[in-house]
Amino acid sequence: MKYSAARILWEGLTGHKGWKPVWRDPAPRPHYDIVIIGGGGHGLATAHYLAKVYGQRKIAVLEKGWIGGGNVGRNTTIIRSNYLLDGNEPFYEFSLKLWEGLEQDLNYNAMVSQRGIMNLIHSDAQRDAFRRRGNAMILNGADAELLTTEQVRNEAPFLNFENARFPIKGALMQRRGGTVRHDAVAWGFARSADSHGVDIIQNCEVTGFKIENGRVKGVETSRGFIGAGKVGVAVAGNSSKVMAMAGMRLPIESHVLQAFVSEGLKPIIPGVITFGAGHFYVSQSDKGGLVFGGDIDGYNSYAQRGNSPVVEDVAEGGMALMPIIGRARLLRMWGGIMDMSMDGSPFIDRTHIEGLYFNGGWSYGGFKATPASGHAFAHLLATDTPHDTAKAYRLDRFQSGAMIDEKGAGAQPNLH
Amino acid sequence: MLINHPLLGPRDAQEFTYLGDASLLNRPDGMAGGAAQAFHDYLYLRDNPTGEHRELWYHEQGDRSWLIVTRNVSTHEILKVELASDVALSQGAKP
Amino acid sequence: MSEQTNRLSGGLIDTSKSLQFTFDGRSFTGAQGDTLASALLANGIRLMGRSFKYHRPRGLISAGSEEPNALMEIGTGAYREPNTRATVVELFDGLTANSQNAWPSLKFDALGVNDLASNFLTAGFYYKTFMWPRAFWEKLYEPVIRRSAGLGSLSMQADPDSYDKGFLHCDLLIIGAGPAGLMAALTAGRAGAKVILADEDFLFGGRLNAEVEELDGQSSADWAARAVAELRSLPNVRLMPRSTVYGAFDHGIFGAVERVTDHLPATAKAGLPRQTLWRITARQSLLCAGATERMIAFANNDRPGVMLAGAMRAYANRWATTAGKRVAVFTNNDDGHRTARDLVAKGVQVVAVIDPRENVRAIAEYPLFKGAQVVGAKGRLGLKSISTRLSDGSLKSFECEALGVSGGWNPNVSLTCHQRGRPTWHDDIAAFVPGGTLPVGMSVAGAANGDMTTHSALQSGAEGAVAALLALGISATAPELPRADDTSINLQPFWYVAEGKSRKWIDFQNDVTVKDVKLAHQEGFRSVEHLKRYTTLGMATDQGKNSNLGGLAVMAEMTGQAISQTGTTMFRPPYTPVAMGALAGRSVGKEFKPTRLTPSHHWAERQGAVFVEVGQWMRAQWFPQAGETHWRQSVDREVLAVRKSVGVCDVSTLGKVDVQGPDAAEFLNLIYANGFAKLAVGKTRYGLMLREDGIAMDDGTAARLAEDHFVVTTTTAKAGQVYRQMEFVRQCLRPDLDVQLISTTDAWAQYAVAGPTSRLLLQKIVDPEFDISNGGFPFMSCAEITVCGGLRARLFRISFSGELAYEIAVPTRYGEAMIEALMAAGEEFGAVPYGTEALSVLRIEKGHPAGNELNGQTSPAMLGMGRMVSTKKDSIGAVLTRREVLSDPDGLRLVGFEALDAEKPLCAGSHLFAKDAIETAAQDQGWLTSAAYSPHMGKPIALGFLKRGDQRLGEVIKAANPLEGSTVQVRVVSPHFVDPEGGRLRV
Amino acid sequence: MSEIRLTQITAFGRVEAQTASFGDVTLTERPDLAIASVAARHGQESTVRSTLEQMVGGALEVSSFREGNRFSAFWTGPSQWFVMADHDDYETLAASLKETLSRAASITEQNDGWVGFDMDGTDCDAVLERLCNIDLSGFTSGRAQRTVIEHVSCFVLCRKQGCAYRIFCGRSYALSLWHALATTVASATAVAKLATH
Repeated sequence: MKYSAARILWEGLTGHKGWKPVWRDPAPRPHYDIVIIGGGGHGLATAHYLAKVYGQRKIAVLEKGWIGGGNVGRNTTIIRSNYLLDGNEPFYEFSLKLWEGLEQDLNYNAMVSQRGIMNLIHSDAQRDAFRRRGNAMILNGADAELLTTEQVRNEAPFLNFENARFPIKGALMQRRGGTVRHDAVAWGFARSADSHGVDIIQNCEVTGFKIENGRVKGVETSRGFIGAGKVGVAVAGNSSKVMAMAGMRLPIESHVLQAFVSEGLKPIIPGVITFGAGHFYVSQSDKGGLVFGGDIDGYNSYAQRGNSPVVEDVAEGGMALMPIIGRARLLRMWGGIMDMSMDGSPFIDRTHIEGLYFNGGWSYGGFKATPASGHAFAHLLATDTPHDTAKAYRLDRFQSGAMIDEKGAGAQPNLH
Repeated sequence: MLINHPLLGPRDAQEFTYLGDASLLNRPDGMAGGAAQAFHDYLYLRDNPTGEHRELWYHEQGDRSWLIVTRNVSTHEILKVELASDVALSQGAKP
Repeated sequence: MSEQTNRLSGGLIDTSKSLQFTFDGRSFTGAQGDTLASALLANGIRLMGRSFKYHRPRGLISAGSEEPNALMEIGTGAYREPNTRATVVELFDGLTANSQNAWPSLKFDALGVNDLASNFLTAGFYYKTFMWPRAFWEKLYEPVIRRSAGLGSLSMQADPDSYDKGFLHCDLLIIGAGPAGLMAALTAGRAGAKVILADEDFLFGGRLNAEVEELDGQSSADWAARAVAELRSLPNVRLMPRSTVYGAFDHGIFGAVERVTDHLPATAKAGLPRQTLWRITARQSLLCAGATERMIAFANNDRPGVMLAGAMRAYANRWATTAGKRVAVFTNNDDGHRTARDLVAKGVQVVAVIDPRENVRAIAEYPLFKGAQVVGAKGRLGLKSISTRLSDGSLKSFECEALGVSGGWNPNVSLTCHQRGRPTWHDDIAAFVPGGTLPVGMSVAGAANGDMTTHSALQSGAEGAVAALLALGISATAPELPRADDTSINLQPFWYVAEGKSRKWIDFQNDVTVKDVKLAHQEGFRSVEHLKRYTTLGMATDQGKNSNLGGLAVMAEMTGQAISQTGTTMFRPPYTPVAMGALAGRSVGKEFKPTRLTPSHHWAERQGAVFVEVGQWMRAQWFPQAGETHWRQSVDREVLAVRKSVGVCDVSTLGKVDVQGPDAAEFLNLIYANGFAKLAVGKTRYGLMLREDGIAMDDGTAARLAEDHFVVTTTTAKAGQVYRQMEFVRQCLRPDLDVQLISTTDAWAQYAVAGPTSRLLLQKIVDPEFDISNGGFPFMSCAEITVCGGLRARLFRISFSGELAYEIAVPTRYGEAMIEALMAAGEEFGAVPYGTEALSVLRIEKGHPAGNELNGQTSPAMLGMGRMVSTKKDSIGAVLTRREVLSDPDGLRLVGFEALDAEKPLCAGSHLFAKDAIETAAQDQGWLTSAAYSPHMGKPIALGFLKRGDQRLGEVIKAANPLEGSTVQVRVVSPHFVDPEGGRLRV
Repeated sequence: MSEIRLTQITAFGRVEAQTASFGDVTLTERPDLAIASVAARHGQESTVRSTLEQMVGGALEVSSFREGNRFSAFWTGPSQWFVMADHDDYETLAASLKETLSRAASITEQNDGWVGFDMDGTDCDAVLERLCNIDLSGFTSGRAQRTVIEHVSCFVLCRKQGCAYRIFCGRSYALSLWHALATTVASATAVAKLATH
């Protein structure tokens, strides 16, 4: 079924009787060519690109709960490609380009909204670092602008320019950055994958791998054994647990990242603003809620909830940056589990087990990566070679010292 | 969270700084053969379990003790708190 | 001014204290004890807001914090507070309220046209359209959508109020001061336990204040007041009215916000915080949060005047007001009948009680219609009539201004869900009760636990307190319970009325209807989370307190499953929304983070220094002198003075760690990459510290003052991280080493005295018995000395600038006097104070790495210090720094760059390319880390990392800065622009 | 000792101590304290502790604070204490401790590393509970606790439960901590007054 304004008009006039389920609810088949574990954004995107771009058939996505219930459904919806390092920037720029054509590709409006992202500058050293980054972005074909204080004031006059502990000295702006309606990403990819014949199987938890002679043969699940030619794992928040079933230890720790939304307010914030000096970033949704967050709580956790100190820390950052929000109220806080890698950058790689592929370690950067991650993982699964933009995301990079450490924080996941 | 400091009793976790898996206590010998692989595994690979986790916390805004906290990372329940130096000594830190 | 036409007699208000307020510019009066909502009702106002999506006219439905409709902007100017529930605003004299999300007025809202198109704007319609043409989303569709987004609006001015923050500890935290909470507090308070009793209301008592009931023969409100009086007399009980416990966090920690002065007129608030955020650490907690009544969905059940029956009763009993002279009740349980009874007793005309149950009796004089349902409501801006399908199938219309609806009561389980609790279904009350694993130490009593009668609430409160204290080893006995009502409400589940074509509202604020839930089901959004996310059910400011169960019930019907199989209703913090200002507390504006001042700060201020923040420190950046109009003039002058004569710079901000003990040298040997074991007493050595991953972490010096005593310095920014790592090594890796650490950063005022005449200057300061000649005190010496007539000081002969230089440290209280003494002594040499900018230029000229080079991504090899990493010993980071990428001989190297064109500045952050390369990522060969104009060289210079840089000295390449549209040619040179042989610092 | 020709100033750049009063609570800077840190070397914990206990005339176990006639001391960490004396001992405290404890301990002069503030008055607890996360009911006279106040690391000493405390912070933080203390005292005493009305 094609979605369009005309269709809405027709259904509106005929009692909305024609709308069909957005994806089917099939029973698992005994064998698939490719099984994707994880019905989140990345898994669903992988299935979509496998089917649509790489012409693969007989694909299943196995989801232990309901699709889109992981981090794609609990993030702060930001997309951007303002990365510094060679290993990252081409990949995230590829992702941003995919976002830009996503809705037409999927025939689903995920409300990709490029209202810009502004990283504020508070010191000369920070400007130097952002200049290096902005140049890296441009050299990789992305857009970047270095704004003066006055230009920042024009974009966001309500920021604290007068009485700030960290005066605003400019910003690195990426106008193509923005936000996306996060749940719709999962639904849109699911709808498209489904329409290309992918079986999306919910309430199907993988409980083990069948590995023979170093080759994966399929997966044990709560709904029985499912044979597979290849298995791709894309289970953010559960990577270590799932890969442990294949006997692997990963350079990953799982941490909780909290996010927050305020009550609905008349729009004030044009795009995304990040306040690195104060551990705070904010945007405003199309419903009017201020969506904001800060640092991860900082300790290993698989509980999708955080604690009060970070809530207060984020609020302090928010008030320091935008004292106009003192009387706005925080409506809801939630937590997502981040698979924080040892350098803060992800993995899209084969494993030492033939036919088993891993996609994970997205740290807190997974949402914006969704289309490129799906595309690159599909490429790897279909061709057994890494996608051009994802070559650096190797599992063995710490052996050689080829870390992709944007923050320079070292092998301590909670600092990335 | 509250961490029941073995000397000070329950203290708010906000006073502490987190490092990570307590296996970081078991630093390999840098002069031994195979040190490169041993250090790679020591520094980068993690069990990252979903249940009990022994981990290092530093009482930065307190008595400056490093602690080993045994905590269930799915429920956040804390099962045991020890002084890291006690554990390190009992494991036979280098003479 | 309007009359209070709907004011009844009695209530817990003081009508002798008349309070004036305005709503949408109209003036009204209310009474002490009113809420804004009750006062508006008393004045005959029913239309109080507009819904989010369709801008439907709405009135209040509740008398509590769960109110989804009556959201208003309170206050004016910078004090304006949007989205405030009129139902919880305590009326005060001079209160100003305005409606929101309506234009041009609440009565005639232009965006009400959305309602006309509602047939096309169903749940999730926006996912299916607005996709063509692609660019139109940002340009057209979204701006239109955003124009109608949101509810209230911020003032766009900085919040003028202050907020406090604090920490409380108790044995037992009791959340909610209704019958269960009061009884629990009496029980625990009398037992001597440390009790905190918190309630969001300004009046303790909960439903006891809203009912006409007797406890031991007293009115329930009187009983509550007496209980409160007793509790107030107990020193171990802390009463916290106007305090919402909003979150249950790990290990018995709760967040609470106390509204300290929101209820006071502006004149009474001076010097007081608006709200206080409390973090409460409770050994046990008892949740007595009561229950929330639920609506029954029927056609047009959102008309202003349709409200919850319990709220209608509360308004009559507690606030002596009614929404209309003629009211009706629609209920599926006996509780609704109490509303009819109480309103009749107050003289309000109850035109009908409509009850779908057959087996039911009236409990007062009112017309009862059994087996009947309300199938419609008329009156767009205020209810005029309801139509009712009677048990005989006939349709009957009742004229009324208000309708009380009761679909039963949902226990307020919110806080039980904040961690791992998962509510479970309870058939008796057709509602979810607390289930799963509750927050540590929490138990639940009263209606929150499904104990729905007053008697059972009192009993479970007392028993809950006894049990909670028992867990702490405190013995308590439950007091004798007052006699109280214990009758069941005989609920018959009834979720929505099937009849009627008009929309039946479930989530009032977000405009989610029964039909929307059915559409979600049709399109496959059947799990609770999908339902919520697709329709926005439960995502309004009440977070589904009023709507979740109704939506779930419809979904259960569609899937043919029981509600318990369909899912559960989960809540996340906060219980009710919390002001950002309160969460931030005092850490706002300039106080966002602490500021550290150097020992010479006040002196530097007097010199007119320009300051810059460096890792919380305020450091002098430069010292402008008369006639200097550009910072470069000041900095160049300071740099040249150091190179030619002498300058003084406050370097106290460097971290200083005292390392003592017999094994101190062995300890340093482990934490530094280079060797320290053999450093002689009286000597200082430059040290490079690595992280275990082999990346450079910090550099500094260590001075050996005695065999068992070193003073380690760190960079300003890394002082905390280095100290933490040192303690980690000491306690976790080598507890066998006998070494003691303590920071002394703040104890010493330390000044760099740099320049060719620095020794001459210092010889005037250092007491004569100390020989600081080149022979007596050569380069890299250190000593404990006295200055200025016996003041203990430390002297280090180290140099960051490449010139003959010293650092001298004195106790901080003498820091200001010391710099004055240094400047006075240096006057004859033309000594200048210099700031961080000159410091930076000097170190770039000398090729010393600093923060931009030690950025956590660079290895010793990249920094040109690969050989410093000793292979003869084990040290932190030594093994992993030998990895191929980090030690690649053809990798990035720190080198110097000088501009070919002296007029074109170099910019740190420029990327490096071969002279003729195209500027793309593939050709990228490095970047400039630090750049400055070098007055010494007379041109712009820079440091940077360049591929094989050390092998390319002399090559001309380009530094590209496409971000700012500039590309300049530079020559690759040694990073040591000044005195590469190091002769000057040894003279 | 010869005459030092330099003038000493407080952390606020003044000669006299900073004070302030709001309602019932008084804040007083204490620049008149000499301070040294003492850390026992391996195997010397009990020797060092008993020596210090004799100096202050009371036990110095974990979290203790003892005031003696000439010296006072408090526990700062495992096998570590801060010793305080009158300002007259400012120049000599560390040296004399070194003499007394010889090689049993590592001694470090801390005179100017920290700045102390005394807080006195009946509403002190209302102030302290707004500043730091200490369970005040168990924070009895003679207890010491390191904690954080408005992002600043502090030692809090209880001189008399409910009405007399001393707070130390790193000297460079003095102005920020003072601001936090003063605004909180003002606010807490105003709230206390509101409650009694």
